[in-house]
Amino acid sequence: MSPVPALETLDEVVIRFAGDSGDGMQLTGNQFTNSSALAGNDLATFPDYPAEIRAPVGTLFGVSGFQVRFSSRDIHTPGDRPDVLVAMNPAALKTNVKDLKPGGMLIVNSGNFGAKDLEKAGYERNPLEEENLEHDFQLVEIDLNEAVIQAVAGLGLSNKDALRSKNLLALGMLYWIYNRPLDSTEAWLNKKFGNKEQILEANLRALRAGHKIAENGEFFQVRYEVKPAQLPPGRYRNLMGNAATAMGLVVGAKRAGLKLFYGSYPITPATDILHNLARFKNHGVITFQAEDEIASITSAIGASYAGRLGVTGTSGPGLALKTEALGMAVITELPLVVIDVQRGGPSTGLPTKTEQADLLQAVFGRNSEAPLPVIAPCSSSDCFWSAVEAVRIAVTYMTPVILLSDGYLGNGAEPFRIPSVDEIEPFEVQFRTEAEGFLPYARNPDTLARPWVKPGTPGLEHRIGTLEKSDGSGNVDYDPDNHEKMVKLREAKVMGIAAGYKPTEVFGDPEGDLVVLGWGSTFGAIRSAVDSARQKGLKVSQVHVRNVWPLPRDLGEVLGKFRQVLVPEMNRGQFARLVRSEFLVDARSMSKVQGKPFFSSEVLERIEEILG
Amino acid sequence: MSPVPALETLDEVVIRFAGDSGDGMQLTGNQFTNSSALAGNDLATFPDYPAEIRAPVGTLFGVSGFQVRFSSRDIHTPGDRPDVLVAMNPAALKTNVKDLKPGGMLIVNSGNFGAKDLEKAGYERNPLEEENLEHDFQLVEIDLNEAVIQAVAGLGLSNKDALRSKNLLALGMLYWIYNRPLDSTEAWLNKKFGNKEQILEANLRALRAGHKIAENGEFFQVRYEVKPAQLPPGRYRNLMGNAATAMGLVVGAKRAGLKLFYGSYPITPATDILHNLARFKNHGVITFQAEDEIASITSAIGASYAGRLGVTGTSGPGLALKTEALGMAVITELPLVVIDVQRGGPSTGLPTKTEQADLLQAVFGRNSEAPLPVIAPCSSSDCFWSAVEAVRIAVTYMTPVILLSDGYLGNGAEPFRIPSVDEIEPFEVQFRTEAEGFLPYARNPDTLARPWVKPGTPGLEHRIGTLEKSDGSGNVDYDPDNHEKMVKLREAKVMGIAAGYKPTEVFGDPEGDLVVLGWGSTFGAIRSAVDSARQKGLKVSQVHVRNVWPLPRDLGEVLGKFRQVLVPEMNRGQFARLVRSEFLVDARSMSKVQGKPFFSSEVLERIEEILG
Amino acid sequence: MTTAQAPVYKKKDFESDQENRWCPGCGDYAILNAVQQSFAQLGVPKEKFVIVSGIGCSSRFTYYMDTYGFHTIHGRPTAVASGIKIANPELQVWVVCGDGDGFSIGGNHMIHSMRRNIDIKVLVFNNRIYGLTKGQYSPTSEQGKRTGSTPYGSLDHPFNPIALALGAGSTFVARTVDTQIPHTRKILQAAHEHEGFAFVEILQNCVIFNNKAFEHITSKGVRDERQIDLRPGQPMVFGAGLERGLRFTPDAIEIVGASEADLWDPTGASGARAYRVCQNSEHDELPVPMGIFRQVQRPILDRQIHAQVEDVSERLGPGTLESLLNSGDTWEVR
Amino acid sequence: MTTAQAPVYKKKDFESDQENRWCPGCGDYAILNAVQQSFAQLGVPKEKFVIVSGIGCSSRFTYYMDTYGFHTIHGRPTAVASGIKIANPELQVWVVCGDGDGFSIGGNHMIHSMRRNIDIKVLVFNNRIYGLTKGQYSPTSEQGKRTGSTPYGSLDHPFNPIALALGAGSTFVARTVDTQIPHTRKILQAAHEHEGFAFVEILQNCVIFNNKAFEHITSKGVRDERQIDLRPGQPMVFGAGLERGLRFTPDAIEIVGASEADLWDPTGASGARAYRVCQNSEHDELPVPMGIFRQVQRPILDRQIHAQVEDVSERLGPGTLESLLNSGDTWEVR
Ligand SMILES: Cc1ncc(C[n+]2csc(CCOP(=O)(O)OP(=O)(O)O)c2C)c(N)n1
Ligand SMILES: Cc1ncc(C[n+]2csc(CCOP(=O)(O)OP(=O)(O)O)c2C)c(N)n1
Ligand code: SF4
Ligand code: SF4
Ligand SMILES: [Mg+2]
Ligand SMILES: [Mg+2]
Repeated sequence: MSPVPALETLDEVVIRFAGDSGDGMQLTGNQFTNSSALAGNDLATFPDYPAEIRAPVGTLFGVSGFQVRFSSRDIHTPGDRPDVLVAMNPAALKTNVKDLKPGGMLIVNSGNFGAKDLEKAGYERNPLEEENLEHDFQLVEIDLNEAVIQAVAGLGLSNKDALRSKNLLALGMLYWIYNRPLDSTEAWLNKKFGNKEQILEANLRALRAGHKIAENGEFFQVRYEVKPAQLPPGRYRNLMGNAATAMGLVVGAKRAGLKLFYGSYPITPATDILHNLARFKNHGVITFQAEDEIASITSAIGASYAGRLGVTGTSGPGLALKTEALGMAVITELPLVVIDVQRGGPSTGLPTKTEQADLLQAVFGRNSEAPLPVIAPCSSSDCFWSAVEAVRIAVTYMTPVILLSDGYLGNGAEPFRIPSVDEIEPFEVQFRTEAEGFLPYARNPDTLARPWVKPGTPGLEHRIGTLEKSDGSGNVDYDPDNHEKMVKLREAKVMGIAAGYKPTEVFGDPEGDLVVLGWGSTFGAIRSAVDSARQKGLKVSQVHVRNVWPLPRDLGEVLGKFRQVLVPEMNRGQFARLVRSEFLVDARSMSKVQGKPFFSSEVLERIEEILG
Repeated sequence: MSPVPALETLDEVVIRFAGDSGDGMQLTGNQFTNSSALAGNDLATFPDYPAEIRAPVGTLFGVSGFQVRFSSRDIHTPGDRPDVLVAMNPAALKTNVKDLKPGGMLIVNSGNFGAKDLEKAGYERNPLEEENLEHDFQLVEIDLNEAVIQAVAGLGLSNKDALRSKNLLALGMLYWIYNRPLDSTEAWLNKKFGNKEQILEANLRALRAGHKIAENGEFFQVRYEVKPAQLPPGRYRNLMGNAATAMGLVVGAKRAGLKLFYGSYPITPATDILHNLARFKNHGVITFQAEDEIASITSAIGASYAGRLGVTGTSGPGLALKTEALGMAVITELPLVVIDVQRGGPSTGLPTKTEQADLLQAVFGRNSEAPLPVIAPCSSSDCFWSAVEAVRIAVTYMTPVILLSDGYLGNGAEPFRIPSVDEIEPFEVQFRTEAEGFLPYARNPDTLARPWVKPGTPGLEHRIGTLEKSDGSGNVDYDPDNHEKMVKLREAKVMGIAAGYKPTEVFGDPEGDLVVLGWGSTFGAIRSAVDSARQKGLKVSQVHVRNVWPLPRDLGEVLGKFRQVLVPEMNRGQFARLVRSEFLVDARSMSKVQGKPFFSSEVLERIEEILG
Repeated sequence: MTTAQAPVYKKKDFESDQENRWCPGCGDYAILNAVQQSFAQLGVPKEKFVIVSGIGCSSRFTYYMDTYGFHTIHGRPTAVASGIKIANPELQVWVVCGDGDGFSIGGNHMIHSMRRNIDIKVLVFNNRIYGLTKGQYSPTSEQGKRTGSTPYGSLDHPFNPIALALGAGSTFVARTVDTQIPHTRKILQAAHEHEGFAFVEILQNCVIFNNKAFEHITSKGVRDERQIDLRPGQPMVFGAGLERGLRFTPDAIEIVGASEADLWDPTGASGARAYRVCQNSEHDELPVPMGIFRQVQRPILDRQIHAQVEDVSERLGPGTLESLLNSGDTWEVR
Repeated sequence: MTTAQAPVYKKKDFESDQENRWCPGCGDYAILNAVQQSFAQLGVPKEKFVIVSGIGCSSRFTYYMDTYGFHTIHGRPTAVASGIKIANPELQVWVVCGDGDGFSIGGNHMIHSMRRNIDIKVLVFNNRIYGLTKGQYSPTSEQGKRTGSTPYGSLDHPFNPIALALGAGSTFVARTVDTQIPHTRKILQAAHEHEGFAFVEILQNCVIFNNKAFEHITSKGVRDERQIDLRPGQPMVFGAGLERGLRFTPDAIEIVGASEADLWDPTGASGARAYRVCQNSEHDELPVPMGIFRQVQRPILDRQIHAQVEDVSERLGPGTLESLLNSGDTWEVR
């Protein structure tokens, strides 16, 4: 055994695990993330997997990646480029090495670099031998296959089965390098494979063997430490965006005094919300996997009509299918939350990639005038708070609400400070039960909401429907003036929601040369970029909008204090268009439509370009 | 018999027929329109019928109306207020009399003013006796019931059956008053009831009796004449907007060298297009009444893929259902024409009323970035030319196109000058048949269109689909840079269509105090209003946009020459929003959402208000 | 049939104050009548009823019933109703829709609610035409029909709604006729009593666009000969004096004397006989079956959903806000 | 079976150059194999084939066939295929989709193309799971299934796809198994030869999310006892040595010796026997039927549409641009 290695302290590290779809990279990344979380780091993750379930072994399109950034400071993105790349095969190396920081650590499983593996990845020569990897990076070649087979020898596993544990071996190594205990992963393995002793034992051995191999000093000479971050005090958990959304919905429903009905049809990357909610049965949650998106939303509308909180979730193509029914929720003025976890398009597009291009569909994509509010969370943990807010608005204003998440937020994770119950204001729903003076379309003077009545309430029998309704009575009414009045009332109700917003906050000075305006998941990249630019002395600030429709009323004025407005979006300028039309502000679009989030460096460069 | 009455010449007359849904008002109006057309008048019609098929007799909501304006001058709207109102019952009187011009002629069927009729219309007293109708209008009370029963006496018809012909009696009277021959209606009756002799005879007798009654001078002392209009020379026919659209589609297909496939699902007010096209089988037209809107559009896309011209038509709720499939047409870059005959909303809304509120749905209502061109006809006969244009753009650019008509255009009629075949430029499609060098997503450098290949062509077997495609080959491709490139290519192709537009025309001076900007069916009301305002010396001009997306490139500049921009629309400012966001021009919305078209007087008032 | 506590209603308790807008003579009036009469007799508090309809003439039904009602969008009433019933199984959820609404655009929701056996009752007013859009052929229209959209005659083969319902696994399948009000009431009662999904096809005359479409089997003169009422547990007999009957042979159905008629059993495991008898043509010699084709028990989805929620809650303990927020691995930052 | 002019192909003529992206061991590979082999034998010029698929693992099929192909959107392939076939009946249009694509979101288009009898061939790869979205239960999943969306077990009753197809009026209904390639080829051949709509359910193993779902009826050891191949005009026999058979009784099906077995006739007017036999449970004693349940002739919609166009054109004379523009009442302005 070699001498105890040095323990260097780092501010932060970005690791990317990359391997075959079957190599368990998502699991490995998640385990590493969890132990980093338990170690008190701030962190952010970015899983990136192919549309194929398990593409043929070794192919380029079958590569699955997971990036995690952990830090002793407050961070907002999973990092632009990794410091460490773990490449389990040539395909993973080929598709990922270009992102690795110069001089970064490159750990490759040399056991998978046979002629056939190389061919599948389209390498004519073995890059480990031929290319200057060693020169550009800290190259560490380890035959993980051999190592894992040795580690589990004696358990009676076939080689094929033994190789399944090689990801845990890699994980064990990284735990050693970054000075992490094995116990959280060991506990997890025990829970997961408790009744499959052989597999459990193999995995545990592989994990420990990795740790040992790293420790023995042949491959690694330095250990690193990333100190806990100074997060606001409290109890934390690591939370993926989709899980946060699911939790926020249930919490929102509880705060409204309602039970949740979730009607959904599976679709990437929104399905996890359904999976999460399906486990919450003991919270009174009902999940209904419908035959399609239309039945998902219409059953949810039915549930709301019956007095539950109807929610439906999907991604872009599904939202397109729900638009007709959204109009029904608008005209019947029933509460409803619709979640769209956006993905790459158009059409089926890039199902597993992220994008923000459903914004205008969300705001305008319905026949006729059918206004509704749209909320976009800005981080994985903000998915929780935005979901609560969406529920609050839906029940307070008796309106459908669209929650615009995206694949990057939904699949990414970060530490979530668990709020105490009191931190979440209750907004208990009062169902109408009083028959005296009841009018189905009478309005609350503050919110313009109509009363919500549970069918089954004696004496309040009434009919609602999708033909234009008479103001007050809600009866069918074709009168021209009534129609115009109702159109304006529905609009006034929705636009009135903006009256309740807090004043728009500016990060940085309230005036200057440039404001970078964002919405949704670009928050982190913009914040980091603006932060860096300000440290360089540039007069740039950030404004981030969570309530993307109706727009904050003071937004035009806030933006007007800056000479220029830049709007980075993962689409072709949709939010910029909204802001331009609403405030006649010359908001300029910075567009990226690559199925990938912005790097903060890209935003920073653009800021410098504009102000340089 | 009284002395031959005077024959006064008028510039124009607006007549409104109003009665029960079962009274045949649409038929009566159409007959009057046709004879006016044959007499060479310019004309415009506005049918207005209830959502009920045949509501109980005598009810207010069962009233059906038909307004026709015929003129010796060039006109653009069916007129704001009628000069003549024919009211077949108290309900028709009640719902329509407020629109009648002061001093106008009010013809009522006094035979239907019994106590029960009055009650159904909610009259407490008989308005013919109690109110000052006689003072405000030229009131003509005739018991049409009695008259028709007398007229058909001896034919062996029951009274109930006899009464069915009373609308023809009224028509006969009006023919006399406006000096029209009976022959076109007689010919039509002969054709329609050729094999039902008794009914034919009853109708003919009623028509002639009406003429006679008017002639005998008891009720009418004056006859009027409206001279033929100075229309551009040529052969004309009277054409409803929906019929014009249907014809335009077939003509467009023929000019492209294609056969038409129309996939549709019935929906008011678009169904007539299906009915029209279903009759054109001898033009090779196939109509397919699908199970829903989704099957309508997807079958049409299939037909286009197979080498026909796929077209689908619907109204707003149906367009909402087609949005997901529209994305498929965008990414597979197949030609397709989608017609939306807009109606009142949101949701089921006011199915038989008109509106222009699907504009933003048409332009933006799809998941992700899925750009496509949108064309809006400006009059019933322009539906023809816009349909031809939609077909041309679809096949030239290999793109879906949305044609945004509306209920007002679709149901309205006006004289249509029949073009000679040469006036319609051919744009013959060249299917790709050459295997050498074939790439499914190679692009025509001028249009950026990809090649169109008919399955069945030997040697060109290839696959297309809705996952992101590789530039050139069209294979599935998840590469980030390719994705961005394709997104931009699709956008460039669609935005490039604007390069082919003619320069934007201004009606009036090219600069001034105000420009009234319109699109779609508001054309006529705006034209009349601007014309009047200009005659009053106001510095106002009109710009009307037919290609509403992509917007004309010179539009910003053209609008910039005016101090103010006003945009009248039958929605809450959707086109104004587009123009604002695109050109940062302070376009102000003039909104009317009553399920009814603008009166030109309303637009004129607003112009005067702004400039006054 | 009302017990001491069950409310006693009159038909007019179920009449709303909305003016009826159907065409004079429309078959929908008779059905409305039958439903109002039946509901008054079911012993259910009226606030428990929810009528859910789609879009079409028939779907205006909702407005004329003084119960809770939801006039939804075209083709989706069974899906909306599924959400309502799952959200609150205490409600008595009845769907009313047309043949276009239920079988054309809404066909998928229809067959899925059948297979799921959600405890809703679905009345399809089959007039074999699209009424509200002014007369186009529907998926139940006979081939060759001339309509606005098929001026030269329709070419599509129609659905047999009974066969489709059987194929989709509906646990209750019945048919009746608008004007045969006592029969309709009997069927409505049976649908109500059935625990689970109930499908009732009601042949309905559209006087305007498809007048007398069913005359050949429903008019007074031919009705007794051309219809047979399938009554559970009763012999399959028909005719003015019920003097004739049907008997299944291995490969066909034959007409026999009443005494030789088979007993009708809609509860058999396979449903093959119901499938066989619903294929009787309207234009052959065999009478067209009305009544109850199928009536079987299967677990009811809405009940099962709630049972599962209760079961899980019992096992895991009822969830609280705290337990939800704090689930999973957590750590403390001070 | 190729004639002098018919093209002669090898399997590899139908293999595209696209790398296959299914999971190793997926049942889809075997089906691809069988289809490529079959197509090579059908005597159809390969440019006439169009494969239309929806979205799902199975729907990737399109990319692997060197024919024309259209990978559409989820649930709509039968509707797209209908448009293609009506637009050009010369094409051989084959739909490939999953149980989710075909029966969940796409159920309505499926049943409507069945009733219309459009001449397309529809292969549903039924793995009783949503593969591509990583394992949720589907409308064909057995009750009680634990999946991502049903951690406590699913509650929905599944469709019986064969019964549904019969109820919807499909003129050809068959079932086969991914790994039973010769049987699959036989069924594909029959589907091709059938004039009209053909529905083929293919039981398919998803190794990742629903591995061995059909083992109890398809594994080598039990296959002979648990399956019976319905062969038109042949006795209904099964067993390793075809030593046993099935016979219909008035109310049931019984197992008899091979010699007493009924002959299988999928062409009968009512389809009641097919309906009866498809109800055999996978968990009872009776064998599960494979093969051809139904095969009947009915007018074919795409052909009829073209015949009507021709017929009308003949009667009215072919329409020209001039005749179109000048139809109706016209007048001259000078
Ligand atoms: C999405 C959508 N598509 C089409 C329509 C138009 N529409 C209204 S009712 C109807 C069909 C009516 O037929 P049916 O369901 O048989 O009812 P009926 O009027 O005959 O009672 C149609 C096509 C609509 N309202 N919404
Ligand atoms: C409109 C829409 N909704 C949902 C999806 C997501 N989705 C893709 S495939 C699929 C189901 C896959 O199951 P199946 O059809 O059985 O095919 P398999 O993958 O099992 O072969 C779903 C729900 C989608 N692509 N589009
Ligand atoms: S159109 Fe037909 S179905 Fe509709 S209300 Fe009139 S008669 Fe009844
Ligand atoms: S997930 Fe299942 S169905 Fe999909 S490719 Fe893999 S094994 Fe096949
Ligand atoms: Mg109908
Ligand atoms: Mg499947």
